[in-house]
Amino acid sequence: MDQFIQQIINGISLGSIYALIALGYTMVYGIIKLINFAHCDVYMLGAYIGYYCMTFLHLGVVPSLLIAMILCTLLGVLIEKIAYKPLRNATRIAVLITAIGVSLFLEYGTMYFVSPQVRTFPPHIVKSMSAGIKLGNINLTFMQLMIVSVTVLLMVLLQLTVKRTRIGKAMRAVSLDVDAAELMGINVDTTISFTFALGSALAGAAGVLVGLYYNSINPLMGLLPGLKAFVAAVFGGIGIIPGAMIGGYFIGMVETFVAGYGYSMYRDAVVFAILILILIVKPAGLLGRNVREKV
Amino acid sequence: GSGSDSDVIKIGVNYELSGQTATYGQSSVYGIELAIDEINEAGGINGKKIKLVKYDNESKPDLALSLTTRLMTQDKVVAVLGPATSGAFGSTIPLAMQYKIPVASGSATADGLLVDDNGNVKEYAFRICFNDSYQGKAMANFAINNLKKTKAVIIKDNSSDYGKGLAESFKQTFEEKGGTIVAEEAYVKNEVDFNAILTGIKGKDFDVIFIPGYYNEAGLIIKQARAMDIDVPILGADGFDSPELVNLAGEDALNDVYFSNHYSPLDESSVVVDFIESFKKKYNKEPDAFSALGYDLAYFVADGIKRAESLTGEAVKDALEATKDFEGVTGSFSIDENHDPVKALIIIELQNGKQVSTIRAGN
Amino acid sequence: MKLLEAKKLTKSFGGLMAVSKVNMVINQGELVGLIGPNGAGKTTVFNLITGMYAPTSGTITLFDGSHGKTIHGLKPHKICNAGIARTFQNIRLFKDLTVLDNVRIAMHCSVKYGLLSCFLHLPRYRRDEQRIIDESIELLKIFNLDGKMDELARNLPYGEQRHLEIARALASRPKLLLLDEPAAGVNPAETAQLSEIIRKVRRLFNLTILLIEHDMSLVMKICERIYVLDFGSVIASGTPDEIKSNERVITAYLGEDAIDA
Amino acid sequence: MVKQLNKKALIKPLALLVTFFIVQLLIQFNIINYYYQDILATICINIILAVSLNLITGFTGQFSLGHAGFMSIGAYACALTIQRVPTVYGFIAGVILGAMLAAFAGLLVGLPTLRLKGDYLAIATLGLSEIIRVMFINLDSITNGAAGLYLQYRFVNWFWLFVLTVMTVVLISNFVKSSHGRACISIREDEIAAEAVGINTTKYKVMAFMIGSFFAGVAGAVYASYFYFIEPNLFGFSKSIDILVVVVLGGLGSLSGSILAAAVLALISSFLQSFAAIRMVLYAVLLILIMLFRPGGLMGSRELSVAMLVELRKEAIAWLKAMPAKVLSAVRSITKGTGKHGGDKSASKGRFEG
Amino acid sequence: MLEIRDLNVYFGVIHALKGVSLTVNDGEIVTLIGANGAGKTTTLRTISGLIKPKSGTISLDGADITGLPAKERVRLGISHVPEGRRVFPAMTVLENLELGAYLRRDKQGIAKDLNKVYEHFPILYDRRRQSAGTLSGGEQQMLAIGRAMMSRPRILFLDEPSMGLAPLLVQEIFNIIKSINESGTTILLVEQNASMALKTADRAYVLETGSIVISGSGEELAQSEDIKKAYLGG
Ligand SMILES: Nc1ncnc2c1ncn2[C@@H]1O[C@H](COP(=O)(O)OP(=O)(O)OP(=O)(O)O)[C@@H](O)[C@H]1O
Ligand SMILES: Nc1ncnc2c1ncn2[C@@H]1O[C@H](COP(=O)(O)OP(=O)(O)OP(=O)(O)O)[C@@H](O)[C@H]1O
Ligand SMILES: [Mg+2]
Ligand SMILES: [Mg+2]
Repeated sequence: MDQFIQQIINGISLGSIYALIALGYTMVYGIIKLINFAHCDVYMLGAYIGYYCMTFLHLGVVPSLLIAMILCTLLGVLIEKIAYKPLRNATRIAVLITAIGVSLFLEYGTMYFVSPQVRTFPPHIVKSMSAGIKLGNINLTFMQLMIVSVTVLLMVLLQLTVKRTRIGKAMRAVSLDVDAAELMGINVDTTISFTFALGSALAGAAGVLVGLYYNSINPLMGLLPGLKAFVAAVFGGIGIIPGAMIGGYFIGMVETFVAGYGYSMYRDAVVFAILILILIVKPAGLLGRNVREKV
Repeated sequence: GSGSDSDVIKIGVNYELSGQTATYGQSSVYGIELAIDEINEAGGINGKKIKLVKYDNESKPDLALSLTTRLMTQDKVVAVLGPATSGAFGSTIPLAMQYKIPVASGSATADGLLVDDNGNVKEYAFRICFNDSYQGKAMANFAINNLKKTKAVIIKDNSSDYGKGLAESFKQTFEEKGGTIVAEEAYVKNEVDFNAILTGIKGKDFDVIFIPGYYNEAGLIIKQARAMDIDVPILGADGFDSPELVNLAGEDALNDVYFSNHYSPLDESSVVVDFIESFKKKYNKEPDAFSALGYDLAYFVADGIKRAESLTGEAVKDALEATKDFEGVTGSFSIDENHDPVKALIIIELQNGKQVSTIRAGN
Repeated sequence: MKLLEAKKLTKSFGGLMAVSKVNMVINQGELVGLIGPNGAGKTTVFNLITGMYAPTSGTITLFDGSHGKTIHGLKPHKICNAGIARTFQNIRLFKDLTVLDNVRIAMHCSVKYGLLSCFLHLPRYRRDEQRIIDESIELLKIFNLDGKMDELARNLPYGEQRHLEIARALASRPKLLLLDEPAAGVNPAETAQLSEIIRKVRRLFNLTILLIEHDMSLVMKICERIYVLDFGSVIASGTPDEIKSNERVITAYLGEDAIDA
Repeated sequence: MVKQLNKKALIKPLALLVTFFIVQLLIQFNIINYYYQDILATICINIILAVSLNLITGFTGQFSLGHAGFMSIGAYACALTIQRVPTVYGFIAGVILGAMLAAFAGLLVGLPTLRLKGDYLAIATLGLSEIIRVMFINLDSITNGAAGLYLQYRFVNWFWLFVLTVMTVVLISNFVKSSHGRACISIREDEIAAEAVGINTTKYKVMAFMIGSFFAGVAGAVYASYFYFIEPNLFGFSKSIDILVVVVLGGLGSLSGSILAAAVLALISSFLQSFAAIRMVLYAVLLILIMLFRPGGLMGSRELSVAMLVELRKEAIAWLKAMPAKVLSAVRSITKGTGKHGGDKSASKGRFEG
Repeated sequence: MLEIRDLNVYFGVIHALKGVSLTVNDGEIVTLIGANGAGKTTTLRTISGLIKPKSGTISLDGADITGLPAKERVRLGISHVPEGRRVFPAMTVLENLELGAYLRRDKQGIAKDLNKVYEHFPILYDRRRQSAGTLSGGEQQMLAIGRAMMSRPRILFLDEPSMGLAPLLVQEIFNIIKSINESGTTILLVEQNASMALKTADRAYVLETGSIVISGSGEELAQSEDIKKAYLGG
């Protein structure tokens, strides 16, 4: 029983990480239908920014987190302006390839400057963050609690932003029809930039948190969770904010239970197999509605 | 081909500078470049400077192969160093045989890499690292004989041949000697969360963990295991050798950790001390096993070239084959008939993140 | 002779009854109109007949001589191959393909060569392809589109796009053609031209036609019989003259002064 | 008339034959040296991969992120066959077996997943190729797991590269020019309309997947035999992405585009080797620039033809003339942030979309 | 109020508008008729800023707005019911209407206008929670007009508002157009249904392959034999 509860805790904290990244994917996808491959690299850069703040500027966790979020926001907007905006009228797949280009650029640009070696955070910070509670055999760290609560909080905030606020309404309008949105007086460019800013800020925060949690960052650290998070976003119904979260938790849970009960070698295969089975039943993801276009 | 006309000697460097295994490639190249600088500063080989021709194979074996062709046929190098991983290195060996130019790796550990299906040695391929079964066997023996442990859990790097090879030989020896493998778990490179696996094995009855893999992940596994109060001894191989291990795992977690290695920084021999010092000076950080092996690899090949009768691939091969008692950072070794190094293996014990003792081990 | 019969055809979306218990018969060779207010369920009837939706209940039968085959719930391509083709209320051409390709694609079901001929371009392939091109051009000639064979469909003026869509529908050699508002967005002069074309293809291909249209000048002129839908149900059917004077139709749909057209 | 036709029909085979012998000669005289031969092999394999993926993604419009998975089936089947029968016949049998198995996998994948659309399909294909990869890692006794398989002999030479590449291109090009190919294209253009004009969209999607996978299997087989070594991790997500990049860069729906892009990318990659440290950064920048300036890919959806070359020349001259202004306006649009590039923004939108 | 001078628009090599000039005075209903492909839609899209003209000027109340982006023109009181309706398909009817009032902040005024829209088109009230994409063609047309009304425009562009509407509603639509106009909104109307359009409009322009060929009062043109032949179907 203890073991079971512990695995649930493991699954939730792993799932939160996927969810946190998936939220950013889903936001950007929601508005311009782009799988923003560079998202997971913004996440990686967030982690590095946090690392440098703590290691060389000797800043605390919170200021580092804020700085990382701000810089990532700028970076996200910059990426959108330089690489995606000129392609507003191009096919989706063309933008996708550009996104892959941006992703490679960030990965290898970073690798050039900081080398591919892993980095670790200053020990005193890591130590202070890894304190936790022990209930018999069950471990729960503050970091885990923090990541879960940050994820849920951000999900709720984002959902409220999109559903309730003016800018959220504008985001949805832009995602459906750019021209018509403009005719409503919506500033399309600002709206898209805002979405990127939001998504990138999330990625930045996730980078620092996850980097600290595991205490290991490297220039390719975004690849694996990025892929999983992307899968999570699609699984939940891409473009749907609660979907990203549910998808993230789902994948985290499945991975944890498959690995925890002796099938770690088949973990990814099982995750994908379940995913495909579910997609066959629900072709637009868990929360997506499969509306057949009206003709 | 040869580069004997000019006053430089060209050596090819074909490493993973980008892609999944870029860490290994870059670390190796640090060591290589340090060694070559030293050699050139000391006047080169027989008055000729060494020039490295360096390419990035992106961690792709097919690219490694075509770059080897390029190095051998276009750049006319006398020998090629690398790649770091067995797969990529193995794919370049047929070319070495074809063009009669030696290839050498410091870290391609897969068993049987240097012999063909009929058991004949592939003449133009060399390595200066242990093969997997050597280390796997040593650690299994160590667990049973020295630590007196009989129930092991293996957590292996399932994305590398290194992890697979070590796990296999460890398992075989361990079981032969009467131990049992309680569970065999797997992870892939760059993974960071091992809580699920560890929680899963926690309920089992075992008294030692073997982690065939590299420090990137091993460090985190150790950290997460200790945080979960799994305090059985943890064993590993030379993949653990990096100053990063202690940073990743944290000092508190690194207790009862043992891993096989080529050398120990505790070693007071001047080769080791000088190497660490000049490495730190040049790169401002501590070397890891790949760097040390890269450093030795460059010296090993340079030494062969120096002794070779001419600057042809064939002569260099002959000279390398004849290497005896080469004094390197990673120990002194001779090349055996299978082109593997014959060198001693030591087992390093970590307590509180420090290396406290080294144990010489043979098989 | 019956060609198509719908019995108690019903389709609901959630709580909304878009089509409810519609009975409808279309005879061989007829030109039947389907009219009704916006949202009455006309397009939905088309979607049910062509397999875009499966009916909630009710049946649709397609007759071949005296032999009837139920077709509701079949996939659209099966229904098309059974002899029913349609156009769409919102034009759905293959916009980035040429005019000729649009028609050639629809000739697909008459292709006789197999995969081997297609991979190796055997003589049989060549013969059949030539036939397809010839027939397509013939068809385009009827619509005066043969001169624009190599234009991309998206570059055609709107009226011609409507024409091309009809041509494409005809390419699958249907027995029954369903036209969904072919005159929408077309000016009166061109509408007149359109009614000529509809008559002509009907004669040439021995077609039966079911037509949705809000332009009464077209409907009343060319339809032989008309069904009127309102809120998903048939509220009237009969000849144009009967419909024109039907009180219920006038209040629900036509309005007092629209009949002079 | 008949004679003329025959003449025209003869030009292509003749050109191919001449190409073959010229390259053969160049190889014989070592003008195309060993290194260039390796690049040639890479190009040929990439052409087969790109052309076959183009059929699925470019022509049929099905977004697949799992092409490497099908490739790996071909590679393993061929490698295992060659290990048992190390002769050229073994190789031929391996290619055929690999291709068939890959096509069969394509069928298995296709049937259940093709009702998925767009990115959902992409994820499903990605997942399947990952499942295949994990299987290869864990089927240790057959595949030797993560350590991979080594081959001692290479049976692929210029002859085989040429034959298999040309075969792939010709067969797929013939396919897309047939009624079946047009059916696939119509699915890409408008699935609903395609159904409505009588096309069994499911059947053609599965067919495209099977044919595409078949040739991916061929590519895998050639790969295994040329490069001596295969391991499961070669055929991961990033390989699928690499193939997709070739296809999009060449132009979705343009076979000659795929061929061109495969060659261009290989040459760029080999050229960039001189900048080992920053080559990937440069590569990324180039990729972005190409997409920014030619969002439709090098060829758009057109095919290379003589007429086009003439046009291209004109276009190139005009383009070069317009270049300074274009760069300027691009820079300006980035810095100033006006989203418009003249003309109608919704050019690609339908007239009545409501 | 609105003055267009010598507008030229190109799509690649196609010269779609060849020096179009027209004026709309305050409070007028002006209609623009012409054959398919004449350039009517292009004219409207250019004025509302969705297309950039190659040359020519557009001025509103004497101020040049040629270079202004579309969203700014909305601020100045231009509202456009585009061809093809362009409702936001995945949003509900109500959300679509609310978006029409995106730039407004007066909650009460918005609520009042919403009621007005529902009065004009009761069916929209019934469907207010349905997603706009599943509305019938005619319902979408009503929604598009309603949405434009929600911005309380000073000048409203309507691109073929009667298209796809039932005859009863066609009459109704023109009545609604009149009543919108009477409540103070200037209207520029593009129509295929020339007879109704000319009946409703104060003034009319006829566009032929990108150029204005005739202009005059609505009645005048409705009487003209040429117009009858070409656009009124007989
Ligand atoms: N897929 C769907 N989901 C929900 N409601 C739908 C769907 N399709 C149609 N409806 C509703 O069904 C009713 C009938 O729609 P339909 O398109 O058949 O009308 P119509 O008679 O063709 O009208 P119009 O003349 O305006 O085109 C409408 O109220 C519409 O909102
Ligand atoms: N995005 C575009 N790209 C290329 N050509 C276009 C584009 N939009 C319109 N055209 C062309 O410009 C001309 C004018 O088109 P426009 O849509 O303005 O005509 P219209 O008068 O509104 O016709 P309709 O009555 O069919 O709506 C047509 O020849 C059309 O083909
Ligand atoms: Mg309808
Ligand atoms: Mg128009």
